[in-house]
Amino acid sequence: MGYRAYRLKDFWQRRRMLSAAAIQARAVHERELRVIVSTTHEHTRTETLAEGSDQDMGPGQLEDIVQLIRPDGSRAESPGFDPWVADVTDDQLVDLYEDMVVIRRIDTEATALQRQGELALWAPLLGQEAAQIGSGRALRTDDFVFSSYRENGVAYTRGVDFGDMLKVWRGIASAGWDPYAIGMATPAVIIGAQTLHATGYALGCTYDGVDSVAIAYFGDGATSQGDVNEAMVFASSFQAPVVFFCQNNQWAISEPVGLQAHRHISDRAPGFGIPSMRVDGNDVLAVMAATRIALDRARSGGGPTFIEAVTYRMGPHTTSDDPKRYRPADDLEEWGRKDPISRLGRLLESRGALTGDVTKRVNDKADAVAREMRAACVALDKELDPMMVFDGVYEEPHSGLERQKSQYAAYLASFEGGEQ
Amino acid sequence: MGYRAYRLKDFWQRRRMLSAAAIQARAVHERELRVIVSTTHEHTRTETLAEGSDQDMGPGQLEDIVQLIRPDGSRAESPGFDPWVADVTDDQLVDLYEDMVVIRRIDTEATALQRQGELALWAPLLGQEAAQIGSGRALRTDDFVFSSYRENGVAYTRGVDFGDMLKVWRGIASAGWDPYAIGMATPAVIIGAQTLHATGYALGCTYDGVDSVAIAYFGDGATSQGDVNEAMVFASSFQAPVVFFCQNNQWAISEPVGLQAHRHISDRAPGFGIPSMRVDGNDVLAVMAATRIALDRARSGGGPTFIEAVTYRMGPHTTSDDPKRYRPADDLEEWGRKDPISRLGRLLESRGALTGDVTKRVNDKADAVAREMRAACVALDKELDPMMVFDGVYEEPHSGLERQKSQYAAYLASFEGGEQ
Amino acid sequence: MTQMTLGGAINSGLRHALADDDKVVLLGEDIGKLGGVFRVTDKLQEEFGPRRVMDAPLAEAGIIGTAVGLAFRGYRPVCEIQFDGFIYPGFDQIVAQVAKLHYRTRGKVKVPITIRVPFGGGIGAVEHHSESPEAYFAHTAGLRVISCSNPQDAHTMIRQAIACDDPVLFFEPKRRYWLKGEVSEELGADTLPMGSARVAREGTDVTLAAYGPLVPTAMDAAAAAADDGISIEVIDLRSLSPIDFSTVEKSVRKTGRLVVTHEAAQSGGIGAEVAAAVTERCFDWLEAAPARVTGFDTPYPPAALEEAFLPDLDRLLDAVDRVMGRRNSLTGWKATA
Amino acid sequence: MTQMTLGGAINSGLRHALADDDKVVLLGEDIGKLGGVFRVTDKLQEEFGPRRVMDAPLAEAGIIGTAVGLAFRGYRPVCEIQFDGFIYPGFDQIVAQVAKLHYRTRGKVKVPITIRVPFGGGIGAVEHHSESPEAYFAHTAGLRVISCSNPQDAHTMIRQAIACDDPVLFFEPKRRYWLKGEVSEELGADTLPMGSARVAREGTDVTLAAYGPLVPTAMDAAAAAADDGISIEVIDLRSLSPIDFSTVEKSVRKTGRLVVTHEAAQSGGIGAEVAAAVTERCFDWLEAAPARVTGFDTPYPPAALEEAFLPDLDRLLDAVDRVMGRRNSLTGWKATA
Ligand SMILES: Cc1ncc(C[n+]2csc(CCOP(=O)(O)OP(=O)(O)O)c2C)c(N)n1
Ligand SMILES: Cc1ncc(C[n+]2csc(CCOP(=O)(O)OP(=O)(O)O)c2C)c(N)n1
Ligand SMILES: [Mg+2]
Ligand SMILES: [Mg+2]
Repeated sequence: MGYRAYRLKDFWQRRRMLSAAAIQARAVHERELRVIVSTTHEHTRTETLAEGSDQDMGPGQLEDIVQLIRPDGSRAESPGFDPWVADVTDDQLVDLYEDMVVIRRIDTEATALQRQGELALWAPLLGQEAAQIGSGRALRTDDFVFSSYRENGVAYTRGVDFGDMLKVWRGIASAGWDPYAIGMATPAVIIGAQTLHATGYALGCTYDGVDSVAIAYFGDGATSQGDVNEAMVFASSFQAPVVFFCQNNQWAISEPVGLQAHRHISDRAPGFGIPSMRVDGNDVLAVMAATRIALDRARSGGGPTFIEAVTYRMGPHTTSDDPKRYRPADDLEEWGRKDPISRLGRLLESRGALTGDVTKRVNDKADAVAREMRAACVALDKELDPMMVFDGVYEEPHSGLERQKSQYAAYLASFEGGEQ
Repeated sequence: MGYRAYRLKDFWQRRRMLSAAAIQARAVHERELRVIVSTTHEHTRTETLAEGSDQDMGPGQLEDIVQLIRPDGSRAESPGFDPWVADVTDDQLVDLYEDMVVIRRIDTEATALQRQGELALWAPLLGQEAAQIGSGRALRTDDFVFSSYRENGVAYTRGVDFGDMLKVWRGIASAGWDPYAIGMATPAVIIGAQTLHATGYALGCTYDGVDSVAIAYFGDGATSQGDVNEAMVFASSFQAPVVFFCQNNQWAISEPVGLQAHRHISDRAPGFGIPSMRVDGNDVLAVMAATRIALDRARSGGGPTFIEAVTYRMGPHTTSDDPKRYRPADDLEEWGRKDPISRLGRLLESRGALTGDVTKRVNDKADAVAREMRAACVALDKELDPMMVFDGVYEEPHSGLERQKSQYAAYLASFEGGEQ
Repeated sequence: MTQMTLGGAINSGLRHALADDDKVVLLGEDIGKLGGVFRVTDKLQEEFGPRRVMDAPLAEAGIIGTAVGLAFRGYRPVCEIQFDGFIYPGFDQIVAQVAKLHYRTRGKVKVPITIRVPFGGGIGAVEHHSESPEAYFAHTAGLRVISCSNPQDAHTMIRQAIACDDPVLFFEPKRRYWLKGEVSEELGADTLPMGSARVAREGTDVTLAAYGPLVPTAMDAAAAAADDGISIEVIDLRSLSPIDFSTVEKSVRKTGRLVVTHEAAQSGGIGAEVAAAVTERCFDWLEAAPARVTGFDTPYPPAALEEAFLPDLDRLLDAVDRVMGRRNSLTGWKATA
Repeated sequence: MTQMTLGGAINSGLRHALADDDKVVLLGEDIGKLGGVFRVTDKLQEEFGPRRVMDAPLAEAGIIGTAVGLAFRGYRPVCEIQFDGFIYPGFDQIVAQVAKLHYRTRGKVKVPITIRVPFGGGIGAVEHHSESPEAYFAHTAGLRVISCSNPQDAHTMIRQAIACDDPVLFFEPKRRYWLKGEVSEELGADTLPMGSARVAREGTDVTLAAYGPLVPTAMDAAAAAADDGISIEVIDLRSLSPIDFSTVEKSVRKTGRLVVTHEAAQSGGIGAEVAAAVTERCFDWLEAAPARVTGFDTPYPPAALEEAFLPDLDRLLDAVDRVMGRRNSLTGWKATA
């Protein structure tokens, strides 16, 4: 017996006692994974790039990708992935469609609020709706999300309150929501840091004997950070039930993904002992299937999985950014044709599921959400009590800070009562 | 044209102007690399490990490895690697043998010096002689080494002065030698940090238009550090002429390599766009061939290469360590049979190249080196002038430090002249 | 003399440095086509090409560590850290390598690396975009730490930093990037050295020491105090390692009173060092304990609270009143801890 | 009461913590079978199993970041950093996450993480194995920073740190690991709180504030000074964030003189904060400027020079002479800068 097995001995013993049902399920997903793994093998053949070729094959390209809905709305078959979304009814597809329309509206509305001075900043997710909805909707409420700042679509699937969603962007909080209320940590601004948190949380789930899973969202740029790589090392070493979900939206602010990677981003994880999948991130069904596969592996003791969802950031990095300085004009056109919402719309249309009624219902919902969000936004205080600056630094009293607080209170009080 | 190609345009243009000879050489090594890359592909099939099997297949195992000299001293054939050492004569093999015998003696002598209180500490390289000599002897003097603390064998190949080699271990310097004198940076104690330095240095070589190469030595444990992964990202992104040379000696102090990795360590680099090789680190010829391949790729504009030399740390982590607390007893026996020196000895014997004369010459040389080293060691001051504590912090004067220095000089002076 | 913004003056300083020495290379996130998120490197890649002005992968340790390797090879890298709060992933490379390599090798290896850090608050940003980490670096032997407060210094000091054979952390007061002023691009023998403080305004009653973004605030305070009959001498420290204590000492021996201010948290901030060192040097001249006006010992708060956090005119004048022994907010205040 | 070494007392404190609360988990390099390079976790993995006492891959950011995730899930991780100089790769996770998560979420997420750091010099080690990085963390709001100087405190304080709902950096004076003393394993209502300083020896002439490895040195100095007729009050600060200034203040109001000592570099060290804050609080009581006896503003030197670098009995007594106005090494010394 190797030392690894020795070290994790009771860990495995517990695993072996998994119910027969789980083992059954596992057998299924292992078959699936073979499909995936061999896809991964194909990618390792693009070795030529590292050889210094200037062929136009890079981490942003779409070859060898898992796709269930083509840009034209037709359904592509994938024996490895189809079974994982076989249960998705047309009604459920409509729900996904609605989700995507709604978060696109959220995005538009928030951008408008920013332009109108109600928000200080916004990081649009335009173009990434399928990646966020397809994965977010695959989660259970007891799963836990660790995200970056752009995952407002995921937050929506977790049921976040709109006011809470906007607090950070309005500048009145460093984090808007209670992580435990919605099963989603407050977004990490430090690129990549959250991937380690997800790994630790996942390890805690194993220790607790529950089959909840942690999922870490991060960008293509983040994959260059040491933290993300260390997270893969730790997740693999501890076989933590974590899903690494990389939205490769092709840009890290102004830097194209080709600066971060010369190979598909999904090619990295297997070297860490983590199976990976590369899916069309603008295909909500493919994303959902991949996420379900990964979640199932994690729940049944299979350890971490890496998903690269290839998509495109159609907007600016944030409302402060000016992509005209760096983004080739025809990119938008090209990726506009791959739009996640219209392709699902076309599929639904072809199935007769997108009736006028449905369209109206969806649009009404989006309008309602936008109204609700705007109302929630302007209802949020813009000015806070200055003494709040001291709130929540520590859980237990800290004499140094107490003193500063007391002095500052005296300072504020000295303004009262006019000239002294 | 992709953005990457755009960004690096003049870089590639320069590359294309490489001499016909270099192109020729490159064609050769690309053929070699195909061999290697497909070896790597084989490894990706050990996916099962990440699935939670407790099979004894881990990053310390020797399957699928490049080997030119078998443990019994017989010569194994490898169409991919043989041409790279075809020029190595028996005399040169004897030189490599001598090198290994000498550095083993250095190791023994230094350990003895430590036991006798002449050195504070020593990090033995016992068992890793082939990995260090085979790679070190493949380098040109204008190449540059960035190493960790255990690479005394590599330092020997760079011609380091014995006194300089021992200064750190005697506690009289933070670094013993002048990096520019021997083309080797002073060892990094912070695990992994030097891999980034090698990457930056290599980039500088490219900028300078020279074909010198930087080589980074690090351990299996180091591969878990963010820095090492970021070095691969940067090296790949900038196509820096750097060789990543990992001595997988199976241990990071008390932690077995299986804790750091569930897959072969060499499997990681390809995901970063860096071709990798996995060689028997106890086989001096295989190590030399692999290093030459990597150096040649780097020199001719092929970018970074990763080498995993699988070996075993036969001694303690350092003279302060007690491996009995963690190392399985039979490991030493097993790896003793794979000893790098005796296997080369057997090969030489089988060719009649290890005559009594030669053996005597080699042993005499080792004795002489040991004597020289001991003499150099005890000749080094053990006590230094206290004022030296201030030397070399800055290149230009720093008023704050000058003041402390002046005050400390006054303090020291206050002891002179007896009672005040 | 040309009218420039503070950010523009750094841009022009970088351009000079790139033109003067082809060993100077710039490395950072988004510094190429985008010209940096604050446009401080605007057009430099276009002018000097992608080798001299390199967009780096998104990893700060990678940026600093690569710069160390370039320095080994004789280059003079200038790294941009996009925002103060993103310097920490590179902290190990800065503290363990950049700061120590010269000492480690007894000067055999020179480390002429400049690390540019837009720092400080007041721009209404989200978390990690408004921090003041300078004290960490000033406490780290082997580094030099400087900060500019006006376009002329910004221009001069970035060029001095790059020309310096030691590693320099260059803290740029981001909320003053748009501050305008006349800039001379001639550096001469009479140019103030990088390590020197500057008396920004002479005065006789109180010495007010500031650096970076708070120098303009300190100048405002001095103007306001003058109306009140109090004469403040404002010192722009400029260098935080070393600190030019002879200039501060001279001032305090004249005024007998010191107020020091910064945005960073109070405990263990630069103000502690200034207060301690000035007390050591000027104990017999001091009329009152040196006072510190700083950010609180809290993380940087959300934007809506930053006004409370940041030292401002009123808080400075309150401290001036304190050291003058005039009625102030702590008059009658009772310590609880 | 049992006789224990300081290291053994931490080991026993960890054992109590593991036994008392199954949410406590240990995470670090070589802490399992090896029991840590200083054997502080000796036998704990054997007793509590490899899930409670986890050998981690070799990556400090990974260790701290994983601990943050475990804390999110309700665990109380205790991380070991093998040596002081290896904490920097984890600096970002400590400063940007561990320190700020509670504030960021206004207390929704608790971060009861303890980070154990063997620190300081005097053991003849190679580079990066003798550093004193505590000031970086004391300057970081959101963290608590403590250090022990004797077996009883070592035992008590590690348990208090783990029980504390805030993140705690626990600095262990590695050269005192073998110091022996009586240890009671009963923690009661009268146990000194974690944040309190302790008067280690009473005195009337000079207050000498120290922490961690230099407390025994300070005690020696007090004994030697007593022979000379000088009465030193030694304060073991124990906590560096917060610093228990009311205890220090009380002492200085009595003695009128302060010497503060640490191994870390002087500029921006804990001593600067202590000197500045004590001056603020006790200006009218001070007979002399507070004096600092510290490591120099250099990287930690090679072992053969560490005696010069480290504060010792003579340097402490020299500073005592200085604050007492007696002849000392700086009598007649002329500043050049
Ligand atoms: C450690 C760190 N460095 C730099 C930044 C500045 N920054 C914010 S977003 C960003 C780009 C991130 O790109 P990516 O990971 O692809 O995510 P995306 O924005 O595309 O969603 C950068 C560099 C940061 N937030 N954290
Ligand atoms: C950043 C950092 N963390 C921890 C250490 C302590 N340490 C020194 S050597 C070592 C193990 C290194 O293992 P490996 O990389 O395999 O190299 P080897 O010792 O086997 O040559 C550790 C943990 C260190 N030097 N630097
Ligand atoms: Mg992106
Ligand atoms: Mg090793």
